[in-house]
Amino acid sequence: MTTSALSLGRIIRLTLLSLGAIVFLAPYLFMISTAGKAQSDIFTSSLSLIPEHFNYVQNFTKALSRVPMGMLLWNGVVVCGLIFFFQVLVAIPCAYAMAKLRFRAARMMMVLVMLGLLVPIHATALPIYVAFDRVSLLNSYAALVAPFTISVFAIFMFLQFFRAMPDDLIHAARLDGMSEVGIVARVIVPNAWPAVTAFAIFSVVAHWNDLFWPLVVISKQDYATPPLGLMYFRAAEAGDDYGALMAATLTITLPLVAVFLLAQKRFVEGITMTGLKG
Amino acid sequence: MSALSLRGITKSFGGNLILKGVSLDAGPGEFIALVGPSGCGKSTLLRILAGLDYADQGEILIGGREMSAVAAANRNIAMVFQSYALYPHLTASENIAVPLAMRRLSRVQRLPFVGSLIPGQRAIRAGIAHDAKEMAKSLKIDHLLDRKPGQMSGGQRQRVALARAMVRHPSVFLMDEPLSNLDANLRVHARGEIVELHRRAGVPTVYVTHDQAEALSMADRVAVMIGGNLLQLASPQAIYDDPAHIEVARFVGQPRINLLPAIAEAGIVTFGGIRLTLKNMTQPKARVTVAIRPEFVHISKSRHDGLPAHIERIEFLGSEVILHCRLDAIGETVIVKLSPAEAAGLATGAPVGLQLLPERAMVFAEDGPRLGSVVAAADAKREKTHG
Amino acid sequence: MSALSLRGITKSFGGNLILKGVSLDAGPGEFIALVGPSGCGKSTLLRILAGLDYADQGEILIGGREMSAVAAANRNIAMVFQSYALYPHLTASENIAVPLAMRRLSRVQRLPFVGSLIPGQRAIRAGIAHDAKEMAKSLKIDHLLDRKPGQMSGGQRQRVALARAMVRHPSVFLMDEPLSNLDANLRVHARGEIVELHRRAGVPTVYVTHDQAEALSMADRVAVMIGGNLLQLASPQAIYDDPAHIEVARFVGQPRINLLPAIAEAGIVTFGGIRLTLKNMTQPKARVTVAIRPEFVHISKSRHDGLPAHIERIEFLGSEVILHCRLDAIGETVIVKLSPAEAAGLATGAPVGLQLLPERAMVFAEDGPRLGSVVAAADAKREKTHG
Amino acid sequence: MASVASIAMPRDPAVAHRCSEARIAWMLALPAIMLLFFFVLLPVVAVIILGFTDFELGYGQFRFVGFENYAHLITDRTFRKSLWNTSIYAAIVAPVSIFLGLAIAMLIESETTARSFFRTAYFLPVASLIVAMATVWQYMFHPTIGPLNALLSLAGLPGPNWLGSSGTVLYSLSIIGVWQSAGFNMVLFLAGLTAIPRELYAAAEVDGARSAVDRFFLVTWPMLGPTTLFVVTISITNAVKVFETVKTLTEGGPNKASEVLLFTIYQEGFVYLRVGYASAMTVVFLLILVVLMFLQYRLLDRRVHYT
Amino acid sequence: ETTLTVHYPMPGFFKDVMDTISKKFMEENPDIKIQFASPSATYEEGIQTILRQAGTSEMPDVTFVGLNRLRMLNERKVGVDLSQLVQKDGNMTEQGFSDTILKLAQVNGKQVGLAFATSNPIMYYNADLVKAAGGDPDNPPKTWDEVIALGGKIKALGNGVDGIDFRWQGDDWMFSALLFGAGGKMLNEDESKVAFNGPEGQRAVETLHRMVTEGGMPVFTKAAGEQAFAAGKVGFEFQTTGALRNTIKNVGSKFDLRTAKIPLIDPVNGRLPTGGNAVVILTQDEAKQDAAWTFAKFAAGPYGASVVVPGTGYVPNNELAAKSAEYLGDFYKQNPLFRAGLSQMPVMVPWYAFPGTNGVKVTQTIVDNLSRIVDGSAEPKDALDDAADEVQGMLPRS
Ligand SMILES: Nc1ncnc2c1ncn2[C@@H]1O[C@H](COP(=O)(O)OP(=O)(O)OP(=O)(O)O)[C@@H](O)[C@H]1O
Ligand SMILES: Nc1ncnc2c1ncn2[C@@H]1O[C@H](COP(=O)(O)OP(=O)(O)OP(=O)(O)O)[C@@H](O)[C@H]1O
Ligand SMILES: O=P(O)(O)OC[C@H](O)CO
Ligand SMILES: [Mg+2]
Ligand SMILES: [Mg+2]
Repeated sequence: MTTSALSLGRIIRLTLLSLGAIVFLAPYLFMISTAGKAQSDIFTSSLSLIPEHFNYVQNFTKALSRVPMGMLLWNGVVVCGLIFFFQVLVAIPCAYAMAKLRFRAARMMMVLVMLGLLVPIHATALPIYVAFDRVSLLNSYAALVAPFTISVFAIFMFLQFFRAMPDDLIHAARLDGMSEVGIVARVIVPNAWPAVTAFAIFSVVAHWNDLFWPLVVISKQDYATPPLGLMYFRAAEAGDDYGALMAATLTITLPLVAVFLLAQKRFVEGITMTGLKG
Repeated sequence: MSALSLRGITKSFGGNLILKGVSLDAGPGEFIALVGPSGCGKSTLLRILAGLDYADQGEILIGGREMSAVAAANRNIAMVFQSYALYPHLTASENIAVPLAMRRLSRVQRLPFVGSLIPGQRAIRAGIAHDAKEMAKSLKIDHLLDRKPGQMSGGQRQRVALARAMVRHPSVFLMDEPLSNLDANLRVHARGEIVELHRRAGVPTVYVTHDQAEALSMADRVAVMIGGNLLQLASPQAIYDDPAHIEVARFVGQPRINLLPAIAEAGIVTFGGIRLTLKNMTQPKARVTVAIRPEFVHISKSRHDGLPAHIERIEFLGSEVILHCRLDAIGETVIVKLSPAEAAGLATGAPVGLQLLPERAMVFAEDGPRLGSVVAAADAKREKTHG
Repeated sequence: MSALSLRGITKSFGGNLILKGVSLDAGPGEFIALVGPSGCGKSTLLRILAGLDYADQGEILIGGREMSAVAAANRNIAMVFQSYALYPHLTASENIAVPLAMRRLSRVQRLPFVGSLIPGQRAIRAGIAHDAKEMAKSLKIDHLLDRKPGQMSGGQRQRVALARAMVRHPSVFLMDEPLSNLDANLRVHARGEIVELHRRAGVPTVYVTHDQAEALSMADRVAVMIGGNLLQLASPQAIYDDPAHIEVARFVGQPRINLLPAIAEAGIVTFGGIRLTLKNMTQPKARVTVAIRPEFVHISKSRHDGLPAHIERIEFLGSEVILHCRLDAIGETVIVKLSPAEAAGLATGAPVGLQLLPERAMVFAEDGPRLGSVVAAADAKREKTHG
Repeated sequence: MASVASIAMPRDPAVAHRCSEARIAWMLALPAIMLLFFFVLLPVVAVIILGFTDFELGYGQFRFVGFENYAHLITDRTFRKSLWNTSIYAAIVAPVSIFLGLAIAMLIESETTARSFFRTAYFLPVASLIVAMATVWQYMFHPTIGPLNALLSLAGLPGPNWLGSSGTVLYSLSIIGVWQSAGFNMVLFLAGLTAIPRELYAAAEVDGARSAVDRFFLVTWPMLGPTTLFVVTISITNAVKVFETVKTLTEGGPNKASEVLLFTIYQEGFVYLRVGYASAMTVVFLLILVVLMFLQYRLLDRRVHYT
Repeated sequence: ETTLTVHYPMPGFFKDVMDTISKKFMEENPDIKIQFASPSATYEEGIQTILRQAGTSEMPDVTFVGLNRLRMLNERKVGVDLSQLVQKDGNMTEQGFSDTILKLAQVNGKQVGLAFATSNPIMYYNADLVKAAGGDPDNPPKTWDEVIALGGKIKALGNGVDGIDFRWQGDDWMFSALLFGAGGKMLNEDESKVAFNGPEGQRAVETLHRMVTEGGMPVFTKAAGEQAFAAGKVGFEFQTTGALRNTIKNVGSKFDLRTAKIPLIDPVNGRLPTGGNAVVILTQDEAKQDAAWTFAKFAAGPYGASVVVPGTGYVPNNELAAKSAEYLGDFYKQNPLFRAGLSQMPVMVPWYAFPGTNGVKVTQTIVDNLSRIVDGSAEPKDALDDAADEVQGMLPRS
C-alpha cells in the first residue's frame, strides 16, 4: 500500500488530480495574471497569461492606497475572530448537551437547528436590520458579529462529532469530579480540535467573504470589511479597474489561503479517539 | 452497618430486563469480585453504583447514606473502565493527576493561565505530580509518563487507567476488568499491587473480572451473576467447593466441572451405573444433575477399574494435562485433570476406567439449585456394560 | 517442502527494529502458536504474512511460491484480526458472508443494485447465506445473525470475526488472539471448534495468543517470540519442560517459573545453600540462574525439611493453591503450587521447608541461554542459616 | 424553560437524576437557544407576519392584506420561473458537487505526494470572494474573447454564449456552483475518510476484495454514511440558496432564464421594495426547504449507519 | 463646525471625483466637514440603502440618486424639497443652474435634487474595424440604417468580430434612447396609459431587431459587450457617455477609438434621455440642511462639473462650467472624444420615471421583453405588445 514507485494506477490518479487542479485553479491563474496587467492590456482578443508590461507594482499600490487595506484586513480579522469565537463558545455546550445528556427538548432543538440551517440571512435580514436600528447597533462590530454568533452549522457538525465520542470518557470525567461545564472545557473541547478546525475553515471563509450583511448594516467605512472595501474597484457600468480589483482580491484572499494551509494539516490528521479500546 | 449496599436494583434497556433485583452488601474494606458471563450486566451494575446510570428500582447506600440524589461527581467513587476511558489529549501523568487536581485545587486554581497566578497552587501541583509519579512507579509505567494514550500499547493504557483510579482516596473502588489486557506475568504483578492498595485504603471494592484465578485469589467474597440475578455471594472457597446453583458450578472452575444427567429417587441418585446416597433428600423421583470437578476424577489404565471410558482428546497445559474421556455407558464426556507425570503413557483412543470421588460429587435439581450433599457412594461399581 | 515459510523477516517502524530476522517453517496442516509479550511484534508478523504490510527484508513462501509480488487479496489467506475489524454497517451474517461473496460472486454480481439483476446470483447468495449460518451455529452465534457489531458484546463480536475467517477455504489461517474476549467456558468450546476446523482443512495455521493454555493445548509447535527474535520453536512439551532460553522459561508457565541467582564453577552450581552438578558444563566461574517450576517445589511444614522459608502469601485458585514463600537464606521468593488438600493447614507467616526437585531444575547463563542440564543434587542440604 | 426544574422532587431515583441532568442540559443549551430565538425564530416570525401585509420599504405604515400576497404568488410568472430554475440548478449542482467532492477526496486520500497542494488547489474556490471572482468568470465565459470559447474553437467547436443565452445561462451558473462547492464537500469527505479505521481495509483485502471498486462498496461508501448525509444536507440547502453568482453575473437574465428563488426574493424586497410580497415568497421558500429536508431525512437517515 | 455624511453610488466612476471635490470644498468651507458613507455599487443598491436607512440614525445627510429614481424618493417623501432653498437663493441662473438643468431633477414641479452628473447616450466606434469594413472613420454613419449596414460588414470580417453592441440590458434607458429618438413617449399625457407601443415604439424595437439580424449584434451581457469592445472585437458600441473615461483606459492603444452622436430615428423630433444622478439632501436638521445646500451647489456647480466631466465622460450639467475657459473651455478642444455628448445636450430630455410603486419593476419588464427580441425568441411587435400589456397592469389604478 505504500508503494512509492509510479504504478499505472498512480499515474492515472496523478494525471486526474493535476488536470482537475488546473481546471479549479484556472480562474486564479487569470486573476494573478490580470493583477499584473495594465488596464488596456486586460481585454484583448489574444489569450495571454503573462502580462505585456508588468504592472504588479502599480496595481498593488493602487489596491493598497486607494482603500485603507490595513484597516479593512484588521476589521476582517476582528469580525471573523469574534464570530468564530462566539460560534464555538455557544455551539459546543449546546451540541454536547444534545449529544450526551438526556433532556426532553433535544428533539425540539434538533428541529430548530435544522430550521436554522435552512434560513438564509437574506430572508431575515430586514427584521434583524430594523431591530438593530431600534437598539442603535448599526455600524458597529456588534452588528457585524451578533447575527452569526449562533451557527446552526456548527451545532450540527459538533453534534455529529460528539456522538462518536464514547460515553465512558465522559463518565470517567464525572467520576474524576468534573462538573458538566468542566467536562465541556477540559474533555470535550481539547478533543474536538479536528472538528473545531474544520469548522473554523468554513466559518472564517464564509464571513471573511460575506458581502451581503456588511452591506446592510455598515455605512461607515471604519467598520468596512474586505469585500466592502473591494466595492471601490467595482461599479455596475462600464470599465472597472480590473487590474487593481484583482490585486486587491489577491491581497484579501491570501490570508485565507494561509489560514487554510495552517489548519488543514491539523484537521485532516484525523479524528481518532485513541484513549480507548477497540 | 455495611459500607456499601445495594437493595433490589433492577434495570432494563428498552424492554429487556438486564438486572433483576440485585442486592449486595459489602463491609468496610471488603473486596468483592463480580463474575459472570459476558453480557450479564456486570458493567451495568457498576455504572449504576457509580451514579453514571440510574436504576429503575432499588436503592444504593454508601456508608449508610442514600445515594440516589447524589451526582456521580460527588459520590467520591473511583472506577477503572473496561474501555480505559483515558483522556486522549492528556499525557499519562496528566491523566493520573486529573482526579487529584479536581479535588486538591480550588475552582480558581484550576483555571488555565489565571490559575497559575494564584498563590499556593504551585506547591499543590507539585504534590499532585509527585503522587501521580509514585503511583505510576508501582504499576511500572513511570517511563511512560510523558506519552499520550495513542502512543501506548493496550496493556500500558490499562495500567494508566488503573493508576488514575488508584491514586485517589475514594470511598468505594470499582474496577471493570482492569487487567484483561496484560500478559500473564504483568497481570500477576498488578494483582499484587491492587491487593496491596486495597489493604492500605480499606474501602469496599467491587472488582469485575472474567479471569477466575483473579476472582478466586483476590476477593474476600465472590459474587456470581448470571442472567441478571446474583446467584451466589460467598467466599472463594465456598463458591468453588460448595456452589449453590448449577450455573455457578458450571461457570466457576477451569477446566469446566463435569455435569452428568441422573435420576434421583428417595435419596438415591443413579447415573451411568453409579448410585449415590444423598443427605436431606426427600423429594420424589426426579431428573437431577450430578457435578464433579475434573480434579476429583481419577483415571486408571484398566477400563475395569471404575467406569469404562475412552480417551477422546488430550490437552497439554504445561503443568497439567486435561483428558477428555467419553463414558462408554452413557456417551457423556468427562474431563479429567492430571499432572503430566500421571498422564504419561496415555494416548487418544485408549480405553480407561474412571473413578469419580463420590464425596466430591454434587447434585443439582433440574432447575438449578443444589440438592443436599452426597453422603456416600451407594454403589460405585457399574451395573451393566454396553457393547 | 514446507507449506509456509518465512526467511529472515525484518521490519522496523520509524527507526525501531521490531522484527529482527524471523525465520519460521510450517508443514502442511501444521498448527503453530505464536506467543510473546505484548508489543513484541506478533501482530506485525501476521500482517506481513498476510500482505497487509511489507517486510524490510526477508521472504515469504506459501506452498513454495514467493509472495512478495502478490497482493493481500490474492494470497487466499484467512485472518482473524486482534481488533476484530468487523464491518460495522453489516449484520453478523453479512459480515461472515463477505469473503464468500467475494469469491463466489462475479465482479458484476457483487455490485449493489445492478448485481441483483444478474441471473444466477440469487442461488449463489442463498448458498452463501447457508454456509454462513452453519458456521455461526458451530460458534453459537446463530441467534445474533441479524445484529450489527455495535449491538453485540465484545465476546460475540470476536466470534463473528472468527466465523468470518473460518467459513473460507484458505491456504493459510492466521489468527490474532481470536478468543481473548470470551469467558472461560466459551473459550474452551471455541478452541475445540478451531482445532476441529484446522484438522478438516489441513492448512498451516499461525495462531497468536497470550493465553498459554491455548498455546500449549492447541499447537503442534509453539513459537516464542521475545524482543523481535524467535527464541524457540518447538513442541509444547519441549517449550514447557525444556526451554532453550531463560526468557522462554520465564514467559511460559503459570504461575511463573522460580528463578534463583546462583554461581556456577566447574560444573557445580551453588545457590542458597544448594549445590547442583551440571552435565556438559565446562566454563569457568560465572553467575547463572537456576530455574524451577512451582510444581516441582515440595513443601514441608517443618522448616528443617529442605530450605527454610516463610509463607508470604497464599492464593486460592479453586483447584489449586499458590504459595509465595520467602527463602530465609537469600531473601528470594519461591512460588509453590499445591492442591487444596496439600495446602490445608498452611497459613501466612508460617515457617516451612522447601524441597526443590533437583532433576527438574534448569540452569541458564547470565545472558539467557540454557546451560546443559542438571544431573544431580550435589548437596541439597543447606550450608548455613541466617538469623 | 425553567418550569422543568420547578417540578417537585419526585421519589423515583431515576426520575430525579434525569431532572438534574435535564437542568444542566438546558443550562448548556440556553445561550444557543436564546440566540436561535433572537436571530432565527423571531425574524422568521416577523417575516411570516410581514407576508400578510403590503409593507413597502420607504413607506411608514402598512395594512394587513390576508392571503392576497399568496394568491398573487400563484399567478406570478417570475416566481414560477425562478422556482423551476432553482430546482434545475440544485438538481445539477448538488449531485455533481457531492460526487466530485467525493472523487477528489478519495484520489487525494490515496495519493502520497503533493497532498496539501491538491487539497489547497481544490479548496481555493471555497475561499474565494465571489464579488471578485464574478469578474473572472465573466471573462472566462466571454462568448468571443473568453478562454473557454477560445479553447473550444481550437478544437473546432462553436462556443456557446455561456452567460448571454437563455438556453445556457443556468448551466454556466451551475458550473460555477460546482466549482465553488466541490472543494467544500471534498474537505468534509476527507475528514470522513480519515475516520475510517485502516483495519477495515485490511480486513477487506484479506476477505478477497481485490479491486478498488469492491473495497469502495464494502468499506468506504457505507462508512462514509454520516458524512454523506451531512454533505447532502449542506449541498442541497446551499444549492437552493444560490444568490451571489446570479446577482453579480446575470441579474436573473436574460429574460429571467437565470432567475432563482433567493434572487427573486431579493429583487422583490430590496429592489422593487415590496417587502410584504417578498416575505410571502420567503415563507414559501422556507416551506419548500423544510419539506425537502424532512423528506431527505425520512429517506436517508435510517439507511445511514452510525458507528 | 458641521459634519456632513455623504453617500454616493458607483465608486468605480465617482470615487476620485468625490475625493477631489470634497477636498476642495473643505478648503473653501473650513467650517464644514465632509465624511463619506460606504458607497453603493450601483444606483439601485444606492437607493435601496437610502430607503432602508430612511428615518434611522444611519441615514446620510446627502446622497446622489439616479435621475430616474427621484420620483420614487418623492413618492416616499424621503429627502428635502429644495424648492424654497432655490427660491431663497434667487440667483440660481447666475450660478450656472439654468431652468433646463434644474428641471432635470424636478418631480411634479418639486425640486427633489440638483443634477450632479448628466449623460446622454453616444456612439463609440472602432475606427480600425470601420475602415477595414470599408467605412470612413472620419465620417461615421449618421442614421441607424448606415450603422446597421456597416455593422453587418464588420461582422462579415469574421475572426470573431461583431458589428454592434447596443446596451439594452440593465434598465430602460437605452430603450428610451431609441424611443425618444423616434419622437415617442413612454406613457400618455396624464400617465394613465402606455404609449411606448405606438408606431414610434415599433420603429424603435424594429431597429433593435435589425441590429441583431442585419447589424451583427450578438447577445451580450453588459460586461461582455464592454469587454469585447475594449478588446477590439466590436465595431460600434452604444451606451452612456459617462463610460467614456473608462473606455479610453480599457482600450488603451489597442485600436483607434472614436465617438460620435447616436443616430436618431426621427432626426427632427427625436430627443435623448438624460442619464446621471442628482445630489439629494436627506437631513432634517436645519443647520445641516444649510451646509448640505452649500455642498450640493458646489458639487453640482461649475467646479464640480469641471472635475466630473474629464474624470468620467459625463456632460457638464452647469452652463458656466461648459462655457467658461476657467473650467472646461479648453478641455473639449483638447479632447475631441468628449464632444459627442456635449453636442447632444440640446436634445436632452428627462429620463422618464414611471409613476407608482412599481416603477422599478416596469423597467425590468421592458428589459425582459427586449431580451426576447435580441435573442430572437419573439417577434419585435409581439414582445413590445407584451411589454405594454404587462406595464399597463403595473401602473397605478386611479
Ligand atoms: N445502552 C444500552 N442499550 C441497550 N442495551 C444495553 C445498553 N448497555 C448495555 N446493554 C445490554 O445490557 C446487557 C449487559 O451489558 P453489560 O455491559 O453490563 O454487560 P457485562 O456483564 O459488563 O458484559 P462484558 O463482560 O462483556 O463486559 C448486554 O446484553 C447489553 O447488550
Ligand atoms: N504503524 C506503526 N508505527 C509505529 N510503531 C508500530 C506500528 N505498528 C506497530 N508498532 C510497534 O511495533 C511493536 C509491535 O507491535 P505489534 O502490534 O506487532 O505487537 P504485538 O506483539 O501484536 O502486541 P500485542 O500482544 O499487544 O498485540 C509495538 O511496540 C508497536 O508499538
Ligand atoms: O450611467 P449613467 O449615469 O449615465 O446612466 C445611464 C443608465 O444607467 C444606463 O443604463
Ligand atoms: Mg462489561
Ligand atoms: Mg497484536
